[in-house]
Amino acid sequence: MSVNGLDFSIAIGGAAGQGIATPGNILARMFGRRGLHLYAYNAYQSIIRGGHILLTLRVRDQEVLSHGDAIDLLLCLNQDTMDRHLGILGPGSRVLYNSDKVEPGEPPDGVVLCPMPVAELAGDSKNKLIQNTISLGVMMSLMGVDFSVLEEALELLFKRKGDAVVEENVTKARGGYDHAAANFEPFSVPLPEGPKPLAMWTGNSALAMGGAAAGVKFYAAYPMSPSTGVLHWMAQHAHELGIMVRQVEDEIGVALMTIGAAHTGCRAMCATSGGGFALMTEAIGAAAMMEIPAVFITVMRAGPSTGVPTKTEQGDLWQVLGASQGDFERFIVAPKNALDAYNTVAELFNLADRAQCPGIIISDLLISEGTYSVDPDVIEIQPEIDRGDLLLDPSPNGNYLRYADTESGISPRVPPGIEGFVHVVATDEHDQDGVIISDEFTHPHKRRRSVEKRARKFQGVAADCPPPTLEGPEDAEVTLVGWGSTYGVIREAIEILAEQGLVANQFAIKWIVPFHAEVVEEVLSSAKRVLIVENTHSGQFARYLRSETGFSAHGHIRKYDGEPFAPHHVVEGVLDLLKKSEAAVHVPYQEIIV
Amino acid sequence: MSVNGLDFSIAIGGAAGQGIATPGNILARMFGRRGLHLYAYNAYQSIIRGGHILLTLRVRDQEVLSHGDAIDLLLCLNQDTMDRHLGILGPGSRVLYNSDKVEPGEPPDGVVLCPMPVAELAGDSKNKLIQNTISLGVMMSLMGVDFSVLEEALELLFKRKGDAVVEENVTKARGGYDHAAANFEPFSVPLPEGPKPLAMWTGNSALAMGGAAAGVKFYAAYPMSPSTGVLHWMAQHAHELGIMVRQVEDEIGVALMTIGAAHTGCRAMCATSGGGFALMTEAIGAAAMMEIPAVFITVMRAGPSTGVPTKTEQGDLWQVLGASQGDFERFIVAPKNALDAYNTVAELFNLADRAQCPGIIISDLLISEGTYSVDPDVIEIQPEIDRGDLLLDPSPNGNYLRYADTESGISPRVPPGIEGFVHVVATDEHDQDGVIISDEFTHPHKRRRSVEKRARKFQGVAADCPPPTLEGPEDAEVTLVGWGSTYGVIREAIEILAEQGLVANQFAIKWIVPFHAEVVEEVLSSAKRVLIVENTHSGQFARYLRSETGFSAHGHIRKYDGEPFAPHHVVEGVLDLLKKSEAAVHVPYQEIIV
Amino acid sequence: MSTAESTAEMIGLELVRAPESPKEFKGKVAPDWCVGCGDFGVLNALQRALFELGLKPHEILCVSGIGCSSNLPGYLNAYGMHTLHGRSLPVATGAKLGNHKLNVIATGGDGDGYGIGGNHLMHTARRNIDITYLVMNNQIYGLTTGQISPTSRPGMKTKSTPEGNLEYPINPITSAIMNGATYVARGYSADPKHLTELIKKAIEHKGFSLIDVFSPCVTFNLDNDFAFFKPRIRKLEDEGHDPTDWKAACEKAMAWGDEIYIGLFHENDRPSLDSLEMVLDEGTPLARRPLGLSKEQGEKLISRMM
Amino acid sequence: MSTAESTAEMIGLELVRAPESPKEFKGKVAPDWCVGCGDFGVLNALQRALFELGLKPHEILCVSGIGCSSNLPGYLNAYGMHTLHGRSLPVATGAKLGNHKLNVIATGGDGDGYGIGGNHLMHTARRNIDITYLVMNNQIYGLTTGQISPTSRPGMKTKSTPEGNLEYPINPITSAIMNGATYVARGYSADPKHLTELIKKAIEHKGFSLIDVFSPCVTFNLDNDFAFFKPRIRKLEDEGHDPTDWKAACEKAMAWGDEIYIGLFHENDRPSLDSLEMVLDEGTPLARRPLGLSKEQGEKLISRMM
Ligand SMILES: Cc1ncc(C[n+]2csc(CCOP(=O)(O)OP(=O)(O)O)c2C)c(N)n1
Ligand SMILES: Cc1ncc(C[n+]2csc(CCOP(=O)(O)OP(=O)(O)O)c2C)c(N)n1
Ligand code: SF4
Ligand code: SF4
Ligand SMILES: [Mg+2]
Ligand SMILES: [Mg+2]
Repeated sequence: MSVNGLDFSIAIGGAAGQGIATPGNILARMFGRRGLHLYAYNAYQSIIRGGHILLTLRVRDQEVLSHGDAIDLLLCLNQDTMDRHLGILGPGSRVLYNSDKVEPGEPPDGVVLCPMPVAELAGDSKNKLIQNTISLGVMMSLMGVDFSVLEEALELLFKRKGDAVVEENVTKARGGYDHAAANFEPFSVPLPEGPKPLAMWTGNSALAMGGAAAGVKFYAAYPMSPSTGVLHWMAQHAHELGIMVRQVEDEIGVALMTIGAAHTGCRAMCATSGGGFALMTEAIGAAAMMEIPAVFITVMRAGPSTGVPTKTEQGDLWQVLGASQGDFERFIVAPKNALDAYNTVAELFNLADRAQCPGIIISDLLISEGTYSVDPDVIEIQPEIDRGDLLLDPSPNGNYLRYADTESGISPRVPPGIEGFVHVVATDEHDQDGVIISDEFTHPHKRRRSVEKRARKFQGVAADCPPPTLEGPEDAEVTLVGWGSTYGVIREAIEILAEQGLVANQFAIKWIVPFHAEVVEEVLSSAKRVLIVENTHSGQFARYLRSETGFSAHGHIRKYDGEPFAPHHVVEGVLDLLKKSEAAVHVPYQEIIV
Repeated sequence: MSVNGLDFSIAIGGAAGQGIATPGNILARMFGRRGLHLYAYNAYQSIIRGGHILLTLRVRDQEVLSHGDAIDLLLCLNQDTMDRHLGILGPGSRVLYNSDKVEPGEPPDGVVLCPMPVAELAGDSKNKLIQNTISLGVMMSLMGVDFSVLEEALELLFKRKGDAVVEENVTKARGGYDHAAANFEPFSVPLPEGPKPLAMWTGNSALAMGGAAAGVKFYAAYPMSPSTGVLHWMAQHAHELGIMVRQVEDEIGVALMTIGAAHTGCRAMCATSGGGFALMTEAIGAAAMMEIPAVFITVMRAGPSTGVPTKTEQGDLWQVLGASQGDFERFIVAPKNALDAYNTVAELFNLADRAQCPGIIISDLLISEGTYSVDPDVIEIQPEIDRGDLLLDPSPNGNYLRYADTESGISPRVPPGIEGFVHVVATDEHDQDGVIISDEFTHPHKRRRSVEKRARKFQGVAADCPPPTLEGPEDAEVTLVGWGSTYGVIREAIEILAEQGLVANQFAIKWIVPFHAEVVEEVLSSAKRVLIVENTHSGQFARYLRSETGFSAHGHIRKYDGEPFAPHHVVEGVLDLLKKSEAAVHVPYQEIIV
Repeated sequence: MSTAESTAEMIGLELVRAPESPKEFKGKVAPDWCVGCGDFGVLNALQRALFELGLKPHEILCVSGIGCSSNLPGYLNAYGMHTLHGRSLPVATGAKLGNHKLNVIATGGDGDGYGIGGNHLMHTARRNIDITYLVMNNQIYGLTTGQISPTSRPGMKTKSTPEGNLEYPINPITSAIMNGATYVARGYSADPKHLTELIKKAIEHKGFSLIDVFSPCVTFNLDNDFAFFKPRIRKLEDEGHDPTDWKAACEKAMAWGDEIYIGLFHENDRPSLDSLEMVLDEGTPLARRPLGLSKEQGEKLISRMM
Repeated sequence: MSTAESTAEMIGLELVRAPESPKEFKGKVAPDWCVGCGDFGVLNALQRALFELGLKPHEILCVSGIGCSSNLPGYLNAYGMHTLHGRSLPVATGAKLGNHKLNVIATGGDGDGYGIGGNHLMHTARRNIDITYLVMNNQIYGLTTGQISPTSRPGMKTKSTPEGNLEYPINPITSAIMNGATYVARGYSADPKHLTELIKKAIEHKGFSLIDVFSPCVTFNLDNDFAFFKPRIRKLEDEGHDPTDWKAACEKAMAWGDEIYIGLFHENDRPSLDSLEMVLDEGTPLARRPLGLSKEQGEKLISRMM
């Protein structure tokens, strides 16, 4: 626990099937109840049993911006975890392990080994996962947390399974607690308490709940990591909240059902990941041509193709930019964390409804599967809802034109089911009345008018998207540019650089389309040294930034090994690039073999 | 017929179902046999009967670079054609029409009306399309071509239908010929003859034949305009050339069958258009990840979505660039005309085989459905074939690694069926032996190595792609930049500008990936005024050019009304933009209401 | 069958009158199909069926894919969506679930529905959503000027199979029965009265109904034209077929020689998905419900996060 | 069944010997399936079948999609392709046509084959390509941690259907029969001997063969585990079932109560697509033929353009 307030990381390592999630959840809720901020990152594999998982929970008394650089307390559920991680621990850290089964290696200086005689502490328990419960007891003791806190949590968790199970767990946890008190030196500062309890959510549940708050009534999906959490949340809450949730035969069907529901006037949404998004692209162009608003979420994982399904990357930017043939209108936005994701959904629905076009949210594994603490009071349960020119109660009008060529380009929209406004929408190019001009009426001037009408309506609405802002000191030596999920780790790297005497600021891009090219160009061209931080090999974002502005960055920090940036990766990248010529690329080395 | 050698355009207008193709074909072959160069553009609608079609055949005594600016001889098969086009004809042009049915309007100065009393000339013929035959006779007479030429062509065309049909057609054609000789003034210069007969092909047949010459043994497709011509050519020649041709249930299946066949060692190819390509994108990423070479052709039409299926546009560039999730290796190339398309196929297969990755050809309706004359002697029937490190006869080797991390990044490839080299390819990230690392073996350093290996192999091979070159005077006032099908019209516009005293040159981009950023930047940054000519609304190419080089053009000439650029559109655009501020966009007005 | 929620009613206006003739179901433009195309008969039968059911144009949503046949919504005076090739069914499903008071009719061709769209058909059938699907089966790809479709006869010569089709055609009737469609019929474009009745019953049927209609392409399929069908067509009704007997239904559907059957092959009353979905129990279409969360709902959600 | 062209033969090397035990068909890595997963039984049966047929690893190409079951090619000592979710069949088709001497086996799960890949199955069946398709049907999406699949039972509670599945499951056996598959069988992972025989016959069958295998997911589908199947499984062979009788086959395939049948439901000898394709008549696989055009071919093509 650092001197500058609390900064404490617990890591739990083991194989899939060893039940890491349960102690992880208990700890996270415990921290939240205590009013401590948390971010948890789970490094895992695409496998149901076996492999290696490392769950890192980082707790602070202020917002946690990344999973951090260090581990203070490592729980090794198997030998593999010990072998992989012992060597990179720092002084003062504690390593817990089952001394009956796991051989510790030679610990680095100052690393404290805490062997647990699990067989003895487990006694006659037949529960294969009792090691986790015992370890929780040990951890509570080391952190100086009163046992009653754990007792309460275990009661809550196991009460469905009956008193005997509760009792067994509480007893064994206490055994661990007492064993630790008797044998291990606790951390010097006990775990503090924050001012008020915090809630916990993942990026995916924030996206789903953001949809519910924005008024989504139809949600469709085909399961695909790392987006499946949105489906699970929606399915879990469907009946309670009156949301129709459908698992469809494939992502093509998902996208088109979403569009069908949206056309009737529902707010409709769906989520997927890269391969599924590839299958949705044709539909997105269709929605744009028919002028139907709907929200499509894609959650990036490491590619190409099936790639590394449980690892993070920002490599789908150009896929989203290039989704579907032809020029068409759509919003593209990349939130930076769970709370931002929550807020973005309603914001995007409002824009999409107003401009009558699709909206795409790009998230990534890091945001979507990360667990974040959140102050419950900042969650806007009833965000503003603006449906634009959607007319559900139009006055009778014999001359309704679905695609009226208005000055703004926005044609008031009447959904099917309303008397007197019958119309046909089409993916073929069409005239104001919806009649297709690709057939006998092909007419270059009508075609040109239609293209310009759609472009105009979008520009008008897009002007209301907030431009990016420079965060931090204006006259910084270095300006770090990122997009989406790198926001937090960059902010933290800037704090560390500041401690080292280097002044840096951040220019984080959230809106991909519209891009605010003028603002971006102005800010960046007056920055001293611009470095782009992104989780890709080819620099997709750097190239997109240049396509919109002509601006070439002075250096690049890139990572594409599946693991996210830790703050020190960015810090080292900045320091390295300051020594290098323009346009150099720094690729940090991933120390932890997850 | 222009003074600077021959430049003569015939247009035939009517409704779908009026049989415009037949006289078009007869004329084209007649011109070819005569050794005259031709380019024909057919403006039509997505409809089987009705609508308006205008087929323009332009003939010159040198390469025809575009469909041109003027019509010398207009054949109106219906009133509609007369109404739409009479007003834009220039002095000296002739207008043919059935005076029984079509009312001529007031012709502009110098336009010569040539009424044909079709009922009288048809006599007792019951053939509904006899008007076309009669018109052919009239046209031959006007052009000063001996009747025997037409007679021979009609015999060839109708001989399958029996002597009576041949005789009827020849008789009625002669009626037209004699009627014209008696009533109309022929063009002042009779149609000349060129040095040697020329062949005729469309862009689609050039692509298909290019595939056959490159060694394609497997071709799959799902019909989609304007790419279907490739399928039709392949199906027609399948048995003769020993090519397996399959029509598949959808484009997803098309792409994956192509990949399956390619993996066994076949050269395999497929073609589609925008919406079908959207469905293929996931497979293209898969081919790249498995390192399987195959060629995917996409033929652009006006979008977005179903759009205007029979109209041209260059709006799918970003879709191709963004095809599939993640960073991966693939070639992207845009040929500039039919002959270039033919040559590109083998060139691309060689590169794809060497780099073991997919290759994508972007064509458009203009190239693919355009009819071009070609000197038969320049068609390289046996282009060079380089299969790279494909080992069909490997020597026994117990330690074969499909994805060996070699210095070049190229891993020698053994297809299934060969003893002793058994391996499994995967779309999941994998190690050198093909074992997937997304499962229990996830390992950031292996992952990084795999990404870098694939990137390295591509860079090595890509270095052999020819960079673009500047065509025309180096110190030009204006440099026109285009890609793909605009090549010809830009060249012609430059000739016209030269006549008007303005020196311009062209920098035409054929290779989209690799892009040759350094060469492009060098050439363009030393150009005086760079204008980009493209068939899109949003300037997709201009933005891509900037993403790769940072270079912002000084002005843009864009068209997105479905009709292609004519030379005067580009000329006017240049003259207009010379008067305007930087980055202005000129959108030419489409005069002909097709 | 159901009635769309009436805004007019809500705002106290006089109700839009029901059409007085099938002609009122004519769309904004006249069909541009080839003269003699089978699709005219299907359009007419559909217009008549809608009229005879007393439906009003705004109560109907007609969703199609891409193809000659898929141009139909543009020729019908009803709400319409002319979507993507092969994708009418998921769009129609989404629309039906979004506003389950609409009468949703999907239309398209054999390539659209059985080729590229085949998977949606299989899954829509098993889901048994209450929509009616009319397939204008001409055994060819018409709009793309004549290539084989999944129902083209073996040996058929087309532009993509100049030496003859080598593929065995699918049988949409037996497939749909096996995949759980609850109303499976076959119509014939040249018998519009019979077809009208099939369409009426299909719209009234609560569940997924497929009507495969022989709708000859007179331009590109000269093997299966009206002359081919005329002497062969037999009606199941005339044979006393029992639509609950799936074996007999499959057997009759497989007949493809001197006798080819039209009529209702199979029907059953398995509940439709929309009737099973508790979210719709409330009655108001989803598309007309208030948006967002109540304060109580929000608080409950947040309390679970703590 | 066919033998891959032998490079060794061509280059005069001694032939690679045939494996001496099914163990030689073990792949580079051990399966990472959950302990008790049904897929182990399928892998074992496949390895035994390949061994008993006397095949050599290089004569086999095993193509899968994505899913727990689709990891199979990685565990088999044979050429393999681990492709995209739902896409094993088109890849397998292309590979078979590219080199028709290969024994092509496609493997995957129920989600992969009947969900997202359903359309390919229908069309591959009717094309009757000579490949063998093994579906490890666990009635759940395993790899994505437990959502309904198209074969999940109605009412089943999963992560995507916490209130119970509302969709009617498809029956892969009856669908495949109706779509023209020429060998349609069902196996059970816990009866590897029976399954081995089915696989052997399927590989020997010239045409498309589907074997749907009950292969329980012991982690996410506790409704249809070994305990569910054990008392219910009956063998068609014990009932004297006639695989040429499609009606009996469908009836038996529909049984889903105290008795559930495994075995060969249907077989017929319609010629396979690869045997009908004149382009393959020459014999040499396409992938091994000389590339490009002869001078004569080229001249003929050009002469037609003039
Ligand atoms: C993704 C995609 N692939 C291909 C096409 C081209 N296409 C348009 S209609 C059609 C087939 C038409 O056949 P069918 O559905 O039977 O309708 P018909 O014209 O015969 O009525 C095809 C292949 C397309 N529009 N979209
Ligand atoms: C296009 C696409 N969509 C979704 C996924 C995610 N995904 C991987 S496996 C799978 C389903 C697995 O179920 P099944 O095919 O039955 O195989 P099992 O794991 O049960 O053996 C899904 C949905 C994917 N990889 N690609
Ligand atoms: S091409 Fe065939 S299906 Fe299309 S409109 Fe003409 S007759 Fe009808
Ligand atoms: S999750 Fe199910 S299907 Fe996957 S390996 Fe485990 S038991 Fe098998
Ligand atoms: Mg059809
Ligand atoms: Mg499964």
